Amino acid sequence: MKGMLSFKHGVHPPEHKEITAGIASKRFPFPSEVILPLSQHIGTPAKALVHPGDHVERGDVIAQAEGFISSTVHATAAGTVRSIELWPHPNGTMQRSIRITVDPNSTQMRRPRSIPRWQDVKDVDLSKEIAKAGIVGLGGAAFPSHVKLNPPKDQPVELLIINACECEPYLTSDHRVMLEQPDMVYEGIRIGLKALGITRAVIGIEGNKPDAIEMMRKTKPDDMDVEIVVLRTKYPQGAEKMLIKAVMDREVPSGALPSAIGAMVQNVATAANIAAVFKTGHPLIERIITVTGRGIRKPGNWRIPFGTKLRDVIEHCGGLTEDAAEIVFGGPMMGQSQANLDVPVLKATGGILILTNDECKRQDIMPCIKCGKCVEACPVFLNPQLMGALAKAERYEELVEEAHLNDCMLCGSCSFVCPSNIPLSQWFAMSKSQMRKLVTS
Amino acid sequence: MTDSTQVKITASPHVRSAESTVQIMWSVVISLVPVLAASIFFFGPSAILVIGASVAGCLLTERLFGSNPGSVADGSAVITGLLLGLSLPPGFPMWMAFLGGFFGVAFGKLIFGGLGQNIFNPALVGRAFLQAAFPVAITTWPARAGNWWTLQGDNLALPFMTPVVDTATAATPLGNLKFADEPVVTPIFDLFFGTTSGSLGETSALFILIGGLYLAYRGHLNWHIPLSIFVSAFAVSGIFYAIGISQFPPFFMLFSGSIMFGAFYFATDMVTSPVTNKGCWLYGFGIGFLVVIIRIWGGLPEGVMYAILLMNAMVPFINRATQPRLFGTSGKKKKKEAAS
Amino acid sequence: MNDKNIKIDLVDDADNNAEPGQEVPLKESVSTFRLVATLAVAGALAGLLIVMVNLHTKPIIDKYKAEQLALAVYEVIPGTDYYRTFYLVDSSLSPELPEGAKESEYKRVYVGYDADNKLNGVAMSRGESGYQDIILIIFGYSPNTGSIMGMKVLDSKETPGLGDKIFKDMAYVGQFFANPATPLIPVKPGAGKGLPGEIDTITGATISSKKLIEIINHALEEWQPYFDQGLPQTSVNPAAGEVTP
Amino acid sequence: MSDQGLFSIFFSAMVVNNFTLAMFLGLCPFMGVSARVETALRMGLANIFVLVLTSTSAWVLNTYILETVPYLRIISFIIVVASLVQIVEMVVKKLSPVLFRQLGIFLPLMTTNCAIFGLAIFQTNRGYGFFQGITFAVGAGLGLTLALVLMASIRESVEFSDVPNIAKGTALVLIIAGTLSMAFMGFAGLS
Amino acid sequence: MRKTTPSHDFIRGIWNENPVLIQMLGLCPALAVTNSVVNALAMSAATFFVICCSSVLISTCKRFIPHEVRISAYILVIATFVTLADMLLQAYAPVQHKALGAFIALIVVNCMILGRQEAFSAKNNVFRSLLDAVGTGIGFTIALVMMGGFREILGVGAFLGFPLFGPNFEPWVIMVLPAGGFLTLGFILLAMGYFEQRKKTRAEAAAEASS
Ligand SMILES: Cc1cc2nc3c(=O)[nH]c(=O)nc-3n(C[C@H](O)[C@H](O)[C@H](O)COP(=O)(O)O)c2cc1C
Ligand SMILES: Cc1cc2nc3c(=O)[nH]c(=O)nc-3n(C[C@H](O)[C@H](O)[C@H](O)COP(=O)(O)O)c2cc1C
Ligand SMILES: Cc1cc2nc3c(=O)[nH]c(=O)nc-3n(C[C@H](O)[C@H](O)[C@H](O)COP(=O)(O)O)c2cc1C
Ligand SMILES: Cc1cc2nc3c(=O)[nH]c(=O)nc-3n(C[C@H](O)[C@H](O)[C@H](O)CO)c2cc1C
Ligand code: SF4
Ligand code: SF4
Ligand code: SF4
Ligand code: SF4
Ligand code: FES
Repeated sequence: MKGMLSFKHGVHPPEHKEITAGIASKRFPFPSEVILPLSQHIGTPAKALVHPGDHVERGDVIAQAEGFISSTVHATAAGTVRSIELWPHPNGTMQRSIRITVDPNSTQMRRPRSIPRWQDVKDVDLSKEIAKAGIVGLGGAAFPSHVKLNPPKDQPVELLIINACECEPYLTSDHRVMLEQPDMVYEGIRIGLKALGITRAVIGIEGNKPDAIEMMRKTKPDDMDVEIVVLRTKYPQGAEKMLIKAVMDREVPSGALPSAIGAMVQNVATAANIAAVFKTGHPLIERIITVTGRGIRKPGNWRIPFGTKLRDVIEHCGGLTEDAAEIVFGGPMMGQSQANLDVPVLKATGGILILTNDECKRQDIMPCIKCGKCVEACPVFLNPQLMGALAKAERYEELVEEAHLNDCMLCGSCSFVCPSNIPLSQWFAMSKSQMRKLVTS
Repeated sequence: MTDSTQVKITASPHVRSAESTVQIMWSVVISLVPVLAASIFFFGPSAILVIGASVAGCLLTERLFGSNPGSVADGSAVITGLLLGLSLPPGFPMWMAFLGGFFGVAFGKLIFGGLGQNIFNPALVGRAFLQAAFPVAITTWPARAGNWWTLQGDNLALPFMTPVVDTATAATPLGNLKFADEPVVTPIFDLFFGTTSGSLGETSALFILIGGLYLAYRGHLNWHIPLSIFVSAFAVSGIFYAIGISQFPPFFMLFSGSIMFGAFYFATDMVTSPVTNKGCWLYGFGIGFLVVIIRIWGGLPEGVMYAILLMNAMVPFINRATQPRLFGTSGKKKKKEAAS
Repeated sequence: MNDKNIKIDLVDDADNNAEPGQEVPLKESVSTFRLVATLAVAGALAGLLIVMVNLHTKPIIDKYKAEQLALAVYEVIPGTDYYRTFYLVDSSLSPELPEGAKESEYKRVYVGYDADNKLNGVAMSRGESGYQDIILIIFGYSPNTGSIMGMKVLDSKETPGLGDKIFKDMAYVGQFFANPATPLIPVKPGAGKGLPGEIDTITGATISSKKLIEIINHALEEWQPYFDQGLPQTSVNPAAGEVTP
Repeated sequence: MSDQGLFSIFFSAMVVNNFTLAMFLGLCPFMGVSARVETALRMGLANIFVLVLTSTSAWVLNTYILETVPYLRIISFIIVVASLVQIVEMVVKKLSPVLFRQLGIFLPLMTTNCAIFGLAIFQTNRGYGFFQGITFAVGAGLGLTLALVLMASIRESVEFSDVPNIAKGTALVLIIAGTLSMAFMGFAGLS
Repeated sequence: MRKTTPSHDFIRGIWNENPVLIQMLGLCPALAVTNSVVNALAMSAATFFVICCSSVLISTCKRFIPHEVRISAYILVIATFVTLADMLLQAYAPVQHKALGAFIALIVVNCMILGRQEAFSAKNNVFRSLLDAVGTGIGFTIALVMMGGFREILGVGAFLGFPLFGPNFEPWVIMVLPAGGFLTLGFILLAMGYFEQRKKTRAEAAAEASS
């Protein structure tokens, strides 16, 4: 493990990837209803194009992107629009969502669609095609990919970094993408390189996925300038800045974007899905999602249509065990707990994690004993101990000015190591929203 | 579980490391077992009486004056009591040990708001109080005489009364070198196994090392601190010894007195040491340096307690000065850019 | 508080805000002359008052000081009938000061004579830092026998209950009156080898008690050369400059 | 009259007999100006400056003028301290308005600071010469600054603590000062 | 605007606005010389003398002192009386004078005294200024004797030099050391805080019960 590329600090949570890593992905049956929020991405919500009663086919555009940083929404199954209403969203709010009653008799074939060969599209127009397909980053943030593939002219990108770290414990969806669709990944990289007008790419994979590394090496096309870099297994290796540090040995300046040092990071599943768009004409309507944890009876990797309700997923995976305690969308480190079984699975949902009481046992919050473990954990070299004290004292201004709250990426490493169980990253998230409120008011 | 009302909702991260503060504290107590056993082996029932009294003082104070009635169970007051007791001479009156425990916990810890919030090491605050209040009793080192079960001094002196039993005294290795008419350097072997006189817990470097290394292995103490203390004490005393202005050989400096004990157990108290590793280096170097200065030129034979307390006082300042360098910056304050 | 008749308003004018010592802008209305004059008059009156009281107290204070010194000298050189002050002038001891010299600038010893005008002993004072701060002592020495005749601590801030034993512990102080030979040798109580200059230190105040012994040794190192030049064995002129109790 | 070495005077004034923690001089600023490290540091530096000036002036005054009228010492020293502070204030204002703004409030406050006045009295009582006096002033000033800055940084960090209500404020500061004073006893006998 | 009566002038300084315990003025002498009751009394007496004389003189002469130089004038007046106190103590109580050392001279810079002149004597008549000075002086004395008593009893086992607990009492040396000064005042403030708190909670409980 030593000697492998990585970044400083970080943590080593138990991985638990063995639960699902070996399970090949299978198509998830179409549910009786899909719920498609107009906002499944970072940016402006899309504008609904359909009305209740409209019939839609699988892959139809049902909501149009609004503005540049926004993303188009497609029907993920054929059926009838039942309503457009406020519906629980995985982020805990109510969001305007299109409710489609799935046609049980439909074959769910895609409507034939004319997609140009990507090789024939001009570099600058590639991102438009990608935007049309509603592609957003599948690495967790769901940032519209066409925006990233259109870097500002004054900060040209020189290196495309494919993020195949999947550093969150439990999750294995990216792992399965590499094992099952390596050529799609390479195809996606080619498209990305063409869109960016560059030639060089790097794939960063954590050392705990030897079979994926092997597969990517085996299938690597000879004519491509792409390097496979094996990285140390450490959380949050997959965070953009950490990955860039490990691969390029450069730090993205505080407050700047990766393009400031000529890099662009894309998730491996995002790349594969971009390729799929051109290959199949299929917009982004489903993805591989890991359903895992000791609290679900039949864990596995599934290609689930977006909009499928959590309730349906659980039911299909054998239901919850007796001691299941917490349901999380995403990984255990950054994922969000879900209170409502009706929330739909979305583009950003990389995994559904059902933890048992043993796995997520809460202990009492003790006073901070200044052990410094959080400082030794923070990958962006903040001082969570001080930030925690400032947050508790509600001294937000100092938190931003002196303690650099804005550089915190809420990775949770500090909370993970804190022996006193202080919910540091939670406090930082709250402080951030408090600051936003202060700024807007 | 099928009903959504039973689901837990918590903020991320949803998993936590296995380490907990309470468990760390009790590990420290466990790691002290060899030292406790050694002190009882060397000093007999007196050790039990003195340590018992100081633990009782600490626990009672924590229970009576602590803001949180459950705080006794977190183990930190037990550590304070054990360490205070182990830092006292064998013949020390129990009432004084009890008083030290009270003072340390009340004015070294609870007045700041309890666990984690104190500036000074509570055990050392208690000891410094005792040293200043009863300087004679706390510097009386009984000669080891009689049987294992005879008391080493007037442990049972009545509260507020002077210890009256006249004990034959024996100088400590440090006293032997500093104040004796003919200075003697005690052999390292004796210092290592603890056959000398001194405070209950400090005499045997061997047992302290066992406990300290166990803690370092478990990750419950920051090894930067003891290491930097040893390096700086060794280097500073080595220089003075080499140029002939000190009579303390550097190895003697490391193994005599309470520097081992202090470096592994007192200086490493997380609450009262710096948060960053860089800060811990500075802190350790400061302690090592001050110990050497006080031992060579000060009025007292030993300076570990004062060195640690003085550096405890510096910790808030060190913490200010050793903030980690923010990722993606050169380390200079980003504030300046923001201001301009 | 309900005494309505004598209620007075405390005027809260702007000047109240001025900090003590803060410069207050000069107002046009008061002339600088008046300011200076007021202060000058006040100063003059103050000076006058002080001088008057000083005239009254100075003799008392001086007398007290002289008495204290004399008492100390007689205490540390037992058997002294009167003493004379010798100053260190140009590397030798002399009872006279050069013309116009300032008395305070010369180092001195007090030479005591017995009733037969014979040299009895010399008292000298010296201060060095002890455990807390400077320890100032006076002690008597017999140049003829080379032994210490007595010792008194004049000033010390040593720890009460510990270091203050150097003047409260009579067993310790008594040793200096038992004519120990010089240089003095500090030893741990009971650890002495029976040498003539041994002084037992005080347990718990080893540092102060040892320091005090060192002060005496240092003083003798400094003065012995001048004593070796010879001190008048008899008082040349008993009547002049003598001080008697 | 005193032949204490400069080194010994310096260390004694700075740590062994620290003005604030062992001699109780200048407690006003210690209590009042020790809430923020920056302010404490500035107050400390201003103090060193004025202490050195006071030491020099007091020495000159004492050696050449007060020789014959020692009983006017108190009154002359206080006048010297008061006018010195005023003069420093005016000079600093002229020469460096920036520094003046930074020191502004602290300068006038120093008139009633007993550390300054005490220095003059102590150096006279101990019979220090010119260089001894300056060493004494620098040592005392550094000691004062050390105590101030330590106290300020401790108070800043204690702001995060849940100090019990009855101890909030001065009581806690005094207990901390007492503990600091105990810690400084480690330097006793250092010579 | 505050309105006060002579009795109030007198009482105020003794407890409610005690210069040491409440206003934290004159701390240096309060801490430095209170290692015994005798020293505390001697210091109080000297301070008492200075504050009373200064108050009387300043309130008498306040009409003649131009506003611009009043602080200098006050300092001059205070310094004069301090010098007198110094000389008188030295002449008539040399032992105490030695024990108090330089702290007699330091009465000059005791902000409590200057503060009373500026805040009170400069604006009130002689009688009331004297009352105020006496009250403040008594308050100062109470605070010093409290501290001196506490420190002497624990630190020496005696009060005013009379042993209280017999020969076997183990004195707490720390109480007569500088650290003990800080701690003692800290303890006293803690105790005052405690009673204050209790009074408050009782008052609240009473208010609740009545409502
Ligand atoms: C703490 C943290 C950990 C992350 N870990 C990963 C990861 O393991 N894999 C990944 O693809 N993205 C990860 N991300 C997201 C990346 O920073 C980045 O957004 C993503 O790789 C960009 O690709 P995308 O736009 O295709 O999603 C992480 C982000 C954070 C803040
Ligand atoms: C206004 C804006 C502009 C962005 N421009 C770029 C870009 O030019 N290049 C890029 O790689 N990422 C760009 N991003 C995306 C972020 O770098 C990052 O990928 C995204 O916030 C998610 O990262 P995460 O998953 O690590 O949190 C941009 C984001 C925002 C909000
Ligand atoms: C608060 C305190 C005050 C002390 N004061 C003195 C003192 O005034 N004089 C002194 O010689 N030693 C003093 N000491 C030092 C020790 O009591 C003692 O001198 C030292 O341990 C060596 O003496 P011993 O060998 O007789 O035990 C003091 C120690 C402390 C903790
Ligand atoms: C490695 C380690 C060392 C400790 N050392 C001390 C100590 O020297 N004194 C003490 O009172 N408590 C010690 N504690 C316990 C605890 O941190 C202490 O009571 C806190 O200072 C109270 O807030 C220690 C704890 C740990 C984990
Ligand atoms: S989304 Fe989570 S698991 Fe997936 S790559 Fe990012 S951090 Fe790792
Ligand atoms: S959550 Fe923020 S502060 Fe905590 S480790 Fe991650 S980046 Fe650092
Ligand atoms: S890890 Fe927790 S207890 Fe340790 S310093 Fe950070 S916040 Fe405090
Ligand atoms: S002037 Fe001196 S005595 Fe008065 S409070 Fe200020 S610092 Fe203390
Ligand atoms: S602040 Fe009170 S004297 Fe400086």
